[in-house]
Amino acid sequence: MSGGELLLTTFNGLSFAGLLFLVASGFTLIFSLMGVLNLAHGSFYLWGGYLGLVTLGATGSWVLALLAGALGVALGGGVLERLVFRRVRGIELSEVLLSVGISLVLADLALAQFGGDSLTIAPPAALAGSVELGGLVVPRFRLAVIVAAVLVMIGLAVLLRRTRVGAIIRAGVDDEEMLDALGVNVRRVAAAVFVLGALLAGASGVVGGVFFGVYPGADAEMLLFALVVVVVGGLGSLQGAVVGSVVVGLVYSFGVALAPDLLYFVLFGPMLLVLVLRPRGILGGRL
Amino acid sequence: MRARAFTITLMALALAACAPPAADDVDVHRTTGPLSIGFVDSLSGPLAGAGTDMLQGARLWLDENGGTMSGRPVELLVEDDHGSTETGVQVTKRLVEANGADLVIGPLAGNVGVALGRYVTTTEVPLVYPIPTSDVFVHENYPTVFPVTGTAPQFNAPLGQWAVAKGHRRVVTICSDYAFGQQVCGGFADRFRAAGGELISQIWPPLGSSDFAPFISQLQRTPADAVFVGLIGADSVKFLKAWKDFGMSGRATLLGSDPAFDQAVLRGVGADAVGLVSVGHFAEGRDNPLTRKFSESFQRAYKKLPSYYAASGYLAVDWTARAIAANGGKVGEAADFVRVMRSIDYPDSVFGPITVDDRGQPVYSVYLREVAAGPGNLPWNTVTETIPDVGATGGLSYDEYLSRPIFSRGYQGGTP
Amino acid sequence: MNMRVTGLVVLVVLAVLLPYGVGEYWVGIATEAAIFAIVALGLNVLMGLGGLVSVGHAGLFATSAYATSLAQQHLDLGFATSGLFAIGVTIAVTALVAALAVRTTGMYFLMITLAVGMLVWGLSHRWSSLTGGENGSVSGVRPAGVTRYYQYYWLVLGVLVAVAVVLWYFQRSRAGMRIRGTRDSAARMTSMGYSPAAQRFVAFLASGTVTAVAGVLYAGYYPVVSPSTAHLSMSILFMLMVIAGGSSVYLGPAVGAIVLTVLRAAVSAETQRWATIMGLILVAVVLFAPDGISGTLRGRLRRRTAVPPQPAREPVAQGAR
Amino acid sequence: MSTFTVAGLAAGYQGHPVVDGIDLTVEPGEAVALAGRNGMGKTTTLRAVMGLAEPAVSAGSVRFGDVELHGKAPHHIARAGIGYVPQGRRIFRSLTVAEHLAVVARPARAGYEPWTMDRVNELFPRLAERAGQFAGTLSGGEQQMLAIARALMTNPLLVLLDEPSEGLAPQIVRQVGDIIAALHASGVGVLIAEQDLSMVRRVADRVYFLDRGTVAAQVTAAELDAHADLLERHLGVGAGHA
Repeated sequence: MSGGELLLTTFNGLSFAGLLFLVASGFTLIFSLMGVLNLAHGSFYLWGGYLGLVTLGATGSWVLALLAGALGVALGGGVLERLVFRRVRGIELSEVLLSVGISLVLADLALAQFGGDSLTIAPPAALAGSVELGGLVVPRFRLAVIVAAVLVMIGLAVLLRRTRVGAIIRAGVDDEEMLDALGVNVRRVAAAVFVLGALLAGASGVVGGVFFGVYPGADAEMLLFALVVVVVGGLGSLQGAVVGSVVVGLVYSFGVALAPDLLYFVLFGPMLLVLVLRPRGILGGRL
Repeated sequence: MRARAFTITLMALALAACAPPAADDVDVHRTTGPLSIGFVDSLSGPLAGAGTDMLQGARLWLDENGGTMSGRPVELLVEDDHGSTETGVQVTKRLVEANGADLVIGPLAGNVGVALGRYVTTTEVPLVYPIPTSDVFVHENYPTVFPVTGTAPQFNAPLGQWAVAKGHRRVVTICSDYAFGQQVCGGFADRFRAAGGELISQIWPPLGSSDFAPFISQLQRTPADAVFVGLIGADSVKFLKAWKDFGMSGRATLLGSDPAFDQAVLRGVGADAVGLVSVGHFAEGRDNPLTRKFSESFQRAYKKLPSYYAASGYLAVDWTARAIAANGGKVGEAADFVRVMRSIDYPDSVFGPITVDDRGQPVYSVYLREVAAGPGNLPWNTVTETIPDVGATGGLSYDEYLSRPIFSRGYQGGTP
Repeated sequence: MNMRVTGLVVLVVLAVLLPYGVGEYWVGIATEAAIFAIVALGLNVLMGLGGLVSVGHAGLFATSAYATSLAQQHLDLGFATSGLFAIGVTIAVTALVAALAVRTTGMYFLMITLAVGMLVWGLSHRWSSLTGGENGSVSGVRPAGVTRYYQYYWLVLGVLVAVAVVLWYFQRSRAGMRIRGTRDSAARMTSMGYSPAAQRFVAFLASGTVTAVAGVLYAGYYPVVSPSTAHLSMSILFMLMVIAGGSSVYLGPAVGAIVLTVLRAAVSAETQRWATIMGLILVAVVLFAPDGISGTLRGRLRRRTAVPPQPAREPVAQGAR
Repeated sequence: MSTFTVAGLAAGYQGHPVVDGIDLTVEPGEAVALAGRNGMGKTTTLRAVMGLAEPAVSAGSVRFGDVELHGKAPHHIARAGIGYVPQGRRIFRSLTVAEHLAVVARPARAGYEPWTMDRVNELFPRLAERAGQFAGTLSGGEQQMLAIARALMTNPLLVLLDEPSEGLAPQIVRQVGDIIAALHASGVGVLIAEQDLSMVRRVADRVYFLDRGTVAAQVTAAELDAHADLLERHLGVGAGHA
């Protein structure tokens, strides 16, 4: 592998990591507070992409598309939380099973509605095309995704570390029951976190739609990546999601270049190892 | 009590074994009443876009012909295989065993095709295979399967010779790593090397890869003058996007296989697609009355231009209808029916002229295509060059061809 | 007890007579339902008895089916020997997975099984020189004398009955009791001197073995074994069979398997929205009938005959907490 | 504040009853101790009062004046004016001391001097010094103070304390006792579950003795010394040691 190829492969890995972080951060937030894998997260991502696509087609505005994807999915997530998930709150297995059921329905409805073609979302005009960085041609949009991921990471860190809401979320992760007994409506906090997670999934769906396109199956693909990210990085930890995204992004990028046949081993092997050796992940446990 | 229960069960079993259940017979020799035609297709899963086109092509033929063949109303029993082998076999079993289908048209996905080919040979029902098949079908030559549009390598072989003739001597291939992609690639690679070209490397992304950027980075410093693209559907869209995003346009020529720059892909790419060069046995922008009429009526009916999947669905139904007419308005015995299908030639069709060779493999004209702005400024494939009479073997004799292995990742042509 | 045995015998006899009543297609569906019923019973050793949820059982199922097919092609083995070979291979794989997974419970156990399932799927998909990749691996070999569809159905039915009987005694055996005890309170088992991990290992192994048997039968039933056999959606389908049928009733998972297989056959003939229907069933079961079909029916029956209801318990959910 | 009444409370874990038929009252501003050995149902009683998921309450009522609290969610009960200091402190390890107080702060109640950051800091100077520190790094005594301070920030009318002396050095126990006494003096009601006699003496106006899930006896603090038998039986101390 030449120097240029090495750099480019690294850049690819990092930009993929950016998208992965956007998806996985919402996933890990929900896990951290509820102790539940929301396996419908991939479908949220997919619907974010489709909503963004439709809005872009109708209005031509990328900002509106992003908002539609993020807010539309957040709204849908809120409704699902209120009508479905809340009924089994605290029974972890039931929550996971519900999320599986919902993901099946959402994916199938997306197929019925939007068909099977792979549709792409055009990037905003300012981010179309590519730039040359030290002899390396890289797409502007991929660069922007890295920047966006860093911004979202900082935003989430500030929210969690510096605000009262963030402190409430962390307290809920530490000891949900105690928080409840001190007069904080934990259900509402959980609902808010669920909506926030959905919002991130929806927004990342629009971004991912530019990256890879929107197509049936993107939901399961992204869900699996998010799962590997949070398991490798550490379940329920924001730093874990950062570390996990970068690791998985790079492993994927180099894995595809060097050993495409072993891709699944390269991805799921580490996940299995981490689960067995350090079930809470490399940086598990803390938000 | 338990002993008695056991005895009863044994007796029932013994009784059952003595008198096997009777098979239900379907009368395939009827010449009146509705024809029931099974249609197995991928309407969900990664190939759903193409599958929808194929079904719409078939529906268009039926709409144009009043929903009848030889005066008999056609009941089209549509089944979705989700691109999965299991489901494909399941639904075909239902069509054949429960619904009493007279014949089955399908499937789309290559993996389903191999399984269905094996399954139908155990039944009395012919299989009309609309999409280029696996090479397996040439080697095994099932007597009750008719491959309407030839094989996967067949239409890519001419591009190998053409590339060398146009001065593209050093080529990298990037093809989907599953049977169909491997065979598409094999057809090209075999003839390309036979013509003196040098295959620098071969890249094999899995079907349904998420991110094509890593593959692009492998291409970025390649000394190749051209890249052969054997990707399908969504993958091809993603590849073209990454190709453009990484500023690859102009660095090497892209040479598309027949599925790579098909209409099902162009719809997802849009105006950027103009100028793409590929090979194929169908071109929706071909200047020919039959094709023009087909493209127009398809666009009128479905608000999009037809892909070769759509054309294949259309032709498969048309060919079936002609065979039924030639067979006295019935399907009859499966092997007989396939023999009738093999006896039909098309002086012209939406694809162009078609004949059938001695082994029952169809022979097509192959087009070198270039994407141009079509009706409503939508991109479509136009014909720049026509190569007539392309058969399944890439110009080899059947003796030689059949002595070689089936194209796979491990065998990409040449003397094994 | 006698009433129940008589009822079951009548059911089995009716099942044996099925090919005289319906055509080849529905006998095929019944064959498939019986194979899935075996898987569901096996999976329930983990889920119901062990309180451990696996979403990777399709990986074990596919391992067995592939091993059967590959043994037939490459080692030239017949149906029985290739079946035994496949069961051996699958037990070995199960033991490896179990050794990794049994230290955990709940969500972590679920994720390990998920990862294993995905690995098997990835291998079947990508290791195409061995598995044939997307094309699948040729199968469909049946034992001599059992080649007709109804004969094969009887064979599968016989195996189902045998598995059901064996597992019935297994769950009431000491090993079964210890697994149940570990599910209810791992701490109590530890204090009694039993290793909870060892009990879970036994449960996983028993479950894997039964799943392997079903995998062999599946390879005989389908002409091709393909990667979709190992896919996550297959694992989800298996899990749904168990919980929809009801994991707290012994034959509940088998009922779930039969109902869902027949439903899938019936529904997919009418509409393409089977995935939606499956998802809605899952949601409905979790929300409204957490005991599954048979558990809920039994609850109704009990109430009607005025026997005091059993203390409420969520059989599946327990293990995941 | 109104009278706090528990009547006929029965509760237990997974079908095993732990307490059955608890009756007790706490008058406004009163400090009441729930004394008894381990396993007699003290913690179960307090948890049941708070409406926590386990134990499951099978019967009885918990009233604050006219308001029935039984069956309400824990945060409703807390908001009705009941502060909770659980057994084992259960501080939030990933929150700083200051965040602890901010997270649970509730508005003041009419007629009571509000608990603010400043007032709490005044009562707990040690915590004020450690405001920016993560709670997990505090000593046991500091964590206990934090647990109490946290409960005060909800502006409770009645504070439930579950064995605040547990695991602390005698000197620290005395400090905690002083603080609880100060709370009591400021007009907050106290219901403390305790098996440390010195703490009970220091804090309580009245004592209920809990034995195998029921109230076995109740005495006023003044009468304590006259009941050496009760102390012996329920707290395991001879009157002589006290």
